[in-house]
Formats: sequence, C-alpha cells, structure tokens
Amino acid sequence: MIDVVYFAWVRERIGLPRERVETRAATVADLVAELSAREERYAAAFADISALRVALDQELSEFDAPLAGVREVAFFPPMTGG
Amino acid sequence: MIDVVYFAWVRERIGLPRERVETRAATVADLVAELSAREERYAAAFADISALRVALDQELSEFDAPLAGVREVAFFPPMTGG
Amino acid sequence: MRIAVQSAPFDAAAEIAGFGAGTNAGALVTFTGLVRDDSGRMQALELEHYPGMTERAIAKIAEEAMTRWSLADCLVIHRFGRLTVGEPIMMVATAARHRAAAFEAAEFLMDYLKSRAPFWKKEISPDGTCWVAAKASDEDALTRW
Amino acid sequence: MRIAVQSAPFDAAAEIAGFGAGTNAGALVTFTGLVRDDSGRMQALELEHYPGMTERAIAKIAEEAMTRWSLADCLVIHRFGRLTVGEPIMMVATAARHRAAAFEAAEFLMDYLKSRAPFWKKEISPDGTCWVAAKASDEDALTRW
Repeated sequence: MIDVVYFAWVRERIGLPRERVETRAATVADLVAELSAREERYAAAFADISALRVALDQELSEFDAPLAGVREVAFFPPMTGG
Repeated sequence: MIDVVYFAWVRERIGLPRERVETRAATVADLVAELSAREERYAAAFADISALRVALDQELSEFDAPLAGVREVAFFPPMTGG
Repeated sequence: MRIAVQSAPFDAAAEIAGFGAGTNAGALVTFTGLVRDDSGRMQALELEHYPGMTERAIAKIAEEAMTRWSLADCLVIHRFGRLTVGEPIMMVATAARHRAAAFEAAEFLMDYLKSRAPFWKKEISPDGTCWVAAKASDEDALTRW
Repeated sequence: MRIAVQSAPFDAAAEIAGFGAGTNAGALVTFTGLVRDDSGRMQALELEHYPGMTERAIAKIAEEAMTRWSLADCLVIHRFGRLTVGEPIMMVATAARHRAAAFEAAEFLMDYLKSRAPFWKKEISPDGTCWVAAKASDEDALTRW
C-alpha cells in the first residue's frame, strides 16, 4: 500500500486529493501505467508525463525512480511559487 | 574669480574647505598647476592627480576640461558612498 | 534563519525590523512579491501548496544559500490560500557582509522558490479559473547557479 | 521616485511601508547598508558629502534606473555625518513588474552610489582616523551596466 497525492490540475482532473493504492509497481512509471489503465480520468491526467513532476516521500524525484520503501508519491504540474 | 572646494583628505591636506581663487587658468590641469606652485600643502594634495577626481559646477569632469564659464571647481578623492 | 509557510497576511516592513541586527552584516537585501493583475480582471489568486514538503523544500534552499554565501541571516515567508491583488505573496531577506553576496543569495532564493518549492497558482476572474503555467524562463534561471 | 540625503537616522522598515502600493508592481527589492566594523575597534564612521552635488548625482542615477528598468517606483536614502556601528547608512528600494528588473535596478543603483555619489567615509577608532580607500572592485562593478 502506498499513499498517492495529487496537486493543482492533476488533483482536479483525477477528482481527489489523496488515495491509498494497492500496488506492486516497481517504479513511478509503472505506477503511472497502472493508474492510467484504471480509468479515463487517470489516463487524462497522466497523458503527458513531461508536463508533470513527481515527489517521493516529499523529495523531488524522477519517473524512472524505484518505489521500494516509498510511503508517499505525489504528482503535480511544474511548480509556480515565488 | 572661481570657487574652489575640497573634500575628504584633499580638504584636510590643503587645510580649508573652500576658497575663491583669482585665476586665468584655461583648464582644470592649469588651475592645479597654479595652486601647486602656490604652497607646499597644495603641491602635496595635488601630487598624484590620478588619485583625485574633479567636478565642475557639481558635475564629474576631467582634468583636461576647460574652465570657461565654470563657477565652482571641486577636488576630492574617489568617492566611497553606499 | 527563519522560514514561515502561512495563509495569514504578513507585513514585510514589520518582518524585517531588526533583521540582521547584531551580526556585523553590512548588507541587507529583501525581495517582496505582490499579487499582480496583468489582465485587469483578476479577482483573486489561489495558492495551493504541499504541506510538509513545502517547508522541507524551502529549508533546503535556504540552508544552501546560508552556506554558499556565508549569510549572517536569512528569512523566507511564503503564503498559501486566497490572496487579492496587491497583497504580498512572499518575501525573502538576506544579510551578508557585502552587497554582492546579499543580492546573489536573494536572487538564488527567488529563482529556486519559483520552480522548486511546491506551490501552484490559480487565477480567479469573472471568466473562470486558470492555473498559471510555469515559465520556461523561470526554469532557465536555475542554470546560472 | 523619492531621494533623501540626510544626517538623521532612518527606519528602513518604516520607509518601505506602502512602497510600490497601487502601482501593479509585482516585485519589490530593497537594499540596506549598515555600518560594519571589520577591525573590531571602530568607534564611529564619519560620512562627508558634497551638498548640492550629492542630490543631483543621486537623482540622475535614480532617473536612469527608472527609465532603463521601467520601474514603478524608486527610493534612495543616504545619510551623512557621524554614524555608529550597526546603524543604517543608506537604502535603496525598487518596484517593478518582474523580479529580474527590480533586482537589476537595485544593484545598478548600489554600484553607482558606491562610486559616483559624492560621499567619503572616514573610520574613527582609538588608533586615530582613516579615510576609507575606494575599492577597484567597486569601480569595476560599473562596467557591467
């Protein structure tokens, strides 16, 4: 089980801010593929992962990073702070 | 007649902040030569004009600038504001 | 070093009172970002953030600035939630011995906060709502550090 | 645009209260210079200036910054007379639409004030008094503008 959180338009497209996901995905990309296969709203949100960023346990990471030991995965668009 | 003003260590070496000078000097450099010939304290202050700056009527200028029409000449070391 | 991530408004002038005092810093730089209305139709700006990660990401950036420019002090305040036009969104302040370090560290903090702190801006106008897109120029700004 | 050349102390925080308000500026930058004691023996800093020329020189520099970076506002305060360690000597503030312009204009103002505004610093310590020499690096800083 892993916590998956969404922000900004990713959250709006998927329609929820956070969920617990039962998965054996080895990498972030595998998790994205699993979620996209579930429902159209996920496929829409993840259609272009070059427009997305991912954080693992609150540290920016990459889509090919392994998920072993990770408790929280976050998906969001490029940040616009400041 | 021209007003000549001095600042910082130029003022201290010459020993006064301001004086009126009767001169027919054509340029700043000519005025410096006249003053330096007057007394040792002027010669000491003007010994190295590369270490000095000059302003004509409160605008930074150069030692080869003409004095025609100028009412106030100021001599001082490089500025250290900020 | 002080970092605050908050929904409450702040008073930039009050926040820097006494900043850098007693440190022998000769140079204090502050940057304050205000909500700007480019369209002339914006009613509010909504800032979403990632609680927890936001504080960690800002602390990491601020610590890097402290070390790299030997800062005497460093302050970052960043708001989230709903803001109106003209309100301060965020501020940074840096104290250093010399001006070059204070300026560079403040610009570094700003460049990193823009693209590496997990905030997302949404503009709210009578025409609807619109997520602000990240600018390539903000990402490019990181290459100079 | 506001320029003040004064012997009286000023409160940097109070001076920037409301600065840039109502201009649709998105970025405010301030720089404050404090009297620093590098030797650990300084009792005071004495700032001599050239009344009249000082105000003109600063106004010219500030006007150039306003035009070149399309500033929404610009503030320069510079003190003269006797100052003690830790006191603010001077400050600049800039308001612009974007952060790059506000930072650049503030750095430009500082670089020019350092070498082109007629002020001269003298350090006073128990060992005597000493005129601060202009730094080649300050003159060199002008070449980037």
